[in-house]
Amino acid sequence: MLTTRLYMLQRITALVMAPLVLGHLAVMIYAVQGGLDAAEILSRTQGSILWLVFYGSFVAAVSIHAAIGVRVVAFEVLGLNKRILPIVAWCVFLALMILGLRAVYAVTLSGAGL
Amino acid sequence: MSQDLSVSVWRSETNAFQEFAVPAQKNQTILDVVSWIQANSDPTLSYRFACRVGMCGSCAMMVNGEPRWTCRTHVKKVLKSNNLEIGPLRNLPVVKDLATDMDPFFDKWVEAKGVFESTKTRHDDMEPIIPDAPERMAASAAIECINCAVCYAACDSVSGNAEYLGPAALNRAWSLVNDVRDGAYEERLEAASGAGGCHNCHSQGGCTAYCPNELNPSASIAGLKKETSRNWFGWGRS
Amino acid sequence: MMTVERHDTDILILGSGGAGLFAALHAQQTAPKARITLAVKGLVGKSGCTRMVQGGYNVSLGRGDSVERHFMDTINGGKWLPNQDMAWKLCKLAVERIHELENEVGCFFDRNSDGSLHQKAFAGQTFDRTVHKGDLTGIEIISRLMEQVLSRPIDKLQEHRAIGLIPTKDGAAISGVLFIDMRTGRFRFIRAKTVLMATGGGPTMYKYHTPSGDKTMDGLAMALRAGLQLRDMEMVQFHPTGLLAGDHTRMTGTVLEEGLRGAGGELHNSHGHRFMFDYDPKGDRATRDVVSRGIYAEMRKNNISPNGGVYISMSHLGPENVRNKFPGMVKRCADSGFDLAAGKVEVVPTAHYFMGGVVVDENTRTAMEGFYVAGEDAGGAHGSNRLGGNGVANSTVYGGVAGEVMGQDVQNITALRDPDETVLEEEIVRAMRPLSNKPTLIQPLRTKLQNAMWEDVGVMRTATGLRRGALALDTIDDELMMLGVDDGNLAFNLTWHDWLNLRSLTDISKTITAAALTREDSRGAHFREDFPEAGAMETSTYTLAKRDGDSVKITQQEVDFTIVKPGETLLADGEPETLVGAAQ
Amino acid sequence: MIKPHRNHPLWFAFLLHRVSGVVLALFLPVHFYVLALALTDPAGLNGFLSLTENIWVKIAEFGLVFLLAAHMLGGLRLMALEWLPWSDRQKTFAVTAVAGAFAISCSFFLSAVQ
Ligand SMILES: Cc1cc2nc3c(=O)[nH]c(=O)nc-3n(C[C@H](O)[C@H](O)[C@H](O)COP(=O)(O)OP(=O)(O)OC[C@H]3O[C@@H](n4cnc5c(N)ncnc54)[C@H](O)[C@@H]3O)c2cc1C
Ligand code: HEM
Ligand code: SF4
Ligand code: F3S
Ligand code: FES
Repeated sequence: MLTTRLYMLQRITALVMAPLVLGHLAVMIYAVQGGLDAAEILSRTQGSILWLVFYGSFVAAVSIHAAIGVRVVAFEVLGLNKRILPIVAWCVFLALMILGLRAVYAVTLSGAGL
Repeated sequence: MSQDLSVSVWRSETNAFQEFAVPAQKNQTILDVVSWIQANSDPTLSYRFACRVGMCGSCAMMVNGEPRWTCRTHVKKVLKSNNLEIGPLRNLPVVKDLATDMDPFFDKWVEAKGVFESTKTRHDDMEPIIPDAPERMAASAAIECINCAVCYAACDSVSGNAEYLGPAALNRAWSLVNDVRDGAYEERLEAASGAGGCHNCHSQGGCTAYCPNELNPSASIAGLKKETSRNWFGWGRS
Repeated sequence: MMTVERHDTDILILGSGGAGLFAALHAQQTAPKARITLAVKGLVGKSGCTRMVQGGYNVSLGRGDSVERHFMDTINGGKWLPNQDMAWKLCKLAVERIHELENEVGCFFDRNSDGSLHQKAFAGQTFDRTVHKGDLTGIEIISRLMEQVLSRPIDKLQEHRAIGLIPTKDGAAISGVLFIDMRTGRFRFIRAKTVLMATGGGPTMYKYHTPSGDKTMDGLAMALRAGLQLRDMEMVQFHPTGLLAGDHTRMTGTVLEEGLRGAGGELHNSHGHRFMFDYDPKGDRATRDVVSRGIYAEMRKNNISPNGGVYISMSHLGPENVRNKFPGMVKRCADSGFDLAAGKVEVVPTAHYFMGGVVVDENTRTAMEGFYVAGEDAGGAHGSNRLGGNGVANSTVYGGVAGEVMGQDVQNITALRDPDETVLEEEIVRAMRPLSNKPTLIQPLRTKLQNAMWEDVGVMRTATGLRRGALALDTIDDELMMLGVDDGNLAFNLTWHDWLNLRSLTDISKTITAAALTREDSRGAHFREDFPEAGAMETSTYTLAKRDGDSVKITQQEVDFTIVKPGETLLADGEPETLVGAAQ
Repeated sequence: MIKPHRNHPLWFAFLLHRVSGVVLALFLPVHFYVLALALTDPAGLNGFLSLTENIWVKIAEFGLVFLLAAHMLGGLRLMALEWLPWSDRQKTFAVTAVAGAFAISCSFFLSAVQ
């Protein structure tokens, strides 16, 4: 099932995410004070290369990380056939990657007119 | 003594638990309860034991849903409002009633390269080994395993993943990784990195919680994960 | 008639204790092309007594010790009855075997701080020579051997119980072995060019006994039926301190280790009196047989604990200290509800080891061509008493020898031999006997046998008692033939096997009793109250037992002192008699 | 319900990590989708964000933040025990991770409701 390669990938992406998640959580705790507002979020993020890199790397890492994780759970809990597993993993990866990058694009680049 | 114990025992013929009343005794183990039933109540009941003192590891069963060596589990310790439920060990095929087929467990032991590869012969001197050298202590910590498969039954990674080598086999492999006399370091790491290898352990800790010999297979597997990770980066032996 | 599945192999090994596993390993190394089959009553490596070895493994590794000294201790311990060639080979090859166990098999023996093997003291020896792994030496030896065997091309037949040795028509050679596949309840006959019997004896016909439950003298009973000679059959070793926890628990009879007394543990009777000094100046630290008899004498005087034994008390040494020194024993007692560290625990002498066995030469060959015996099934190496630590040395040394000898012999045997089909048929009928009787409980008769042997053929013997025992055994035999087992489902039918166990045990009990009656002196483990003297060593004899129609004939054979005569020694002039304690 | 052999802290830590991982994997695409609204339908995003005024939505978010924090701390715990020298205080570790997750999500919740 899990070989060293997948295991390492999952661990490395987890390590990449850890500071990002912490940062994200800190921002969230700060941001939700007094309610959420789209304009407020966008004013912070849009046009910022920093946030682009921040959320971009999160999306990349989480797509890999979750794809591997879901693959394991699908195998161990749902007992999915080993031939279907790579398909499941790739689907999760691509879905997260596409949706994620689109979101990052939306909140960081789209309004900046780039 | 006072009240009879009410004991439900798994029967493979009916695929169900069967009730027995067993006289309670002062010094009584779960194995004694099972033996009493076979000797006095139902001569067709099948189970397995050999040493009766916790050395051979052939008597393990599920007792009230928990894996245990039965010859050294005192009834007092596990009795719940006078009830006992005794079934065959989890995660292994059942031969009959309470006896399981332990072959998959031992096949995996061999698959994990849980076997010493010699570098010397019977005609050579023995390797001088300082008893409190760190490698020796690490190898020693994992060695007193009686291959009872209690840990194997406690592990849900084993239940979910038929390939997974399981805690006991990996624990043995780890002991050998630390054994300075052994000559199969690379092969063993490879065996521990394969599709059923150490990375399939999710650190559930049941192995360590239930090992009747107080071994820590969970720590041994963590050791293998670390060693294989180092190896993956090409950092060499720790 | 029942159908019999038939198979062929080249080398067939019965039993997976130290002897069986070593034989498999060496046979595979000597004859890699041969088909090797390992057939066991339990699971491979998980049955038998080698696994239960606590104390350790005797071997002389220099530093003042020598093979000669080990040999002299073995001969003295066996009271001049051992087959000296076997004892010599045991002591000599133990050295190579321990190196093999450590270097090739991977055993993990305890070390001294300088990195060399640690050797501890064991009673009855003039040098501290017992190699060990904590107090779980057997688990280490068997687990490592098991791994080696499991990872080699050796066929295994687990839960296959050997029930009959099947000779050729002329009876001169072995054809194969008849088994019950316990998991299915079917018969299986396996022809083999060579067969090793290593089923490990095991005196489990006594009320209190230490060996594992799978050992019930099947091997010796089969050998007796096959017409082979057995020797030293009266020699049953009792361990003085078996746990006594009542008749209803299998824990009763299991060993509380000898080290407890060595460390200062005291034996008390029900009045709190430390009685061993009444019997021997060494008190609690006297040898196994002396202490066993001391306890037995107290039991006769009725100075007994609630379950009918005496007490071992450790608490005066400080509970914490005891817990640190004997963690395994303390935990084991605690698991069965006793506090060894701070309280006192009931103990009783318990049948531990069987010195008697099949007559073999020092290459494990028997009188039957193609048939070999090693380990506790083989007689001769220990004579009238076995040194603690010589049991596992014996099984591993001679198991290995058997593997090599069979590996060589098998290359000169071109064809499998055909069985005597009538014997095969008879053995099947014999095994199926209880299936046509009305089902009954089996256990009460086993209890009866165990009580009879304990009372009359046990620690202390008299002619009257032995005769009474013999009579009891006859009735037990008759009753056994009337007991029945339901033949509805023979798969994993333990009750059927209980009956078969009882049958083997009764056969061998009769032989023990007959031999004990013949031996009118007291040697080693055999103690006759009516003949308390050991007799002259120079004219020592040993007993031989052989089937004679439906009964057993016992004869006496003079010991051939091939290496050393009584009064002589192999130790060099001026070498001290004992080196124990010399270092302190 | 919980089988007896699972009734110990490390197994619950495993369960929490697995459940949180899977729930996050399910939630993340939704989260990305909502953020991407900034690009396609800014009003929709704001409409959604105003939903967060609802106390039930707040509680659900609290849950998500809790799961994210718990998963992360749990993951860090795993990597620590796999790669750092083994410590016997694994159970304490597991409990600390959960407590940490609670602390983070509570501060999130508090700042959200005030
Ligand atoms: C509690 C205990 C402690 C001991 N401590 C020591 C010690 O410290 N030092 C020492 O030197 N010795 C010790 N001994 C003695 C030693 O263990 C034995 O003498 C020795 O190991 C016997 O080895 P074996 O291979 O002949 O038989 P075993 O190891 O007993 O193996 C017998 C094998 O034969 C199988 N078998 C039995 N019947 C059949 C059948 N009908 N068909 C097929 N297979 C069968 C069994 O299942 C088993 O696999 C101890 C013994 C006991 C019981
Ligand atoms: C936020 C997005 C995240 C998602 C969607 C996610 C998802 C998952 C999933 C589904 C698993 C599989 C669970 C299992 O095998 O039992 C998993 C495992 C894991 N996750 Fe995450 N994770 C995320 C973030 C993180 C972070 C931030 C970390 C650590 C810092 C982390 C560390 C781990 C680790 C170490 C595993 C392996 C667990 C195991 O093998 O049992 N994850 N993750
Ligand atoms: S590690 Fe413990 S539980 Fe597992 S097989 Fe060994 S002794 Fe049994
Ligand atoms: S229970 Fe199983 S998941 Fe790992 S820590 Fe033990 S092997
Ligand atoms: S019977 Fe041997 S461990 Fe229980």
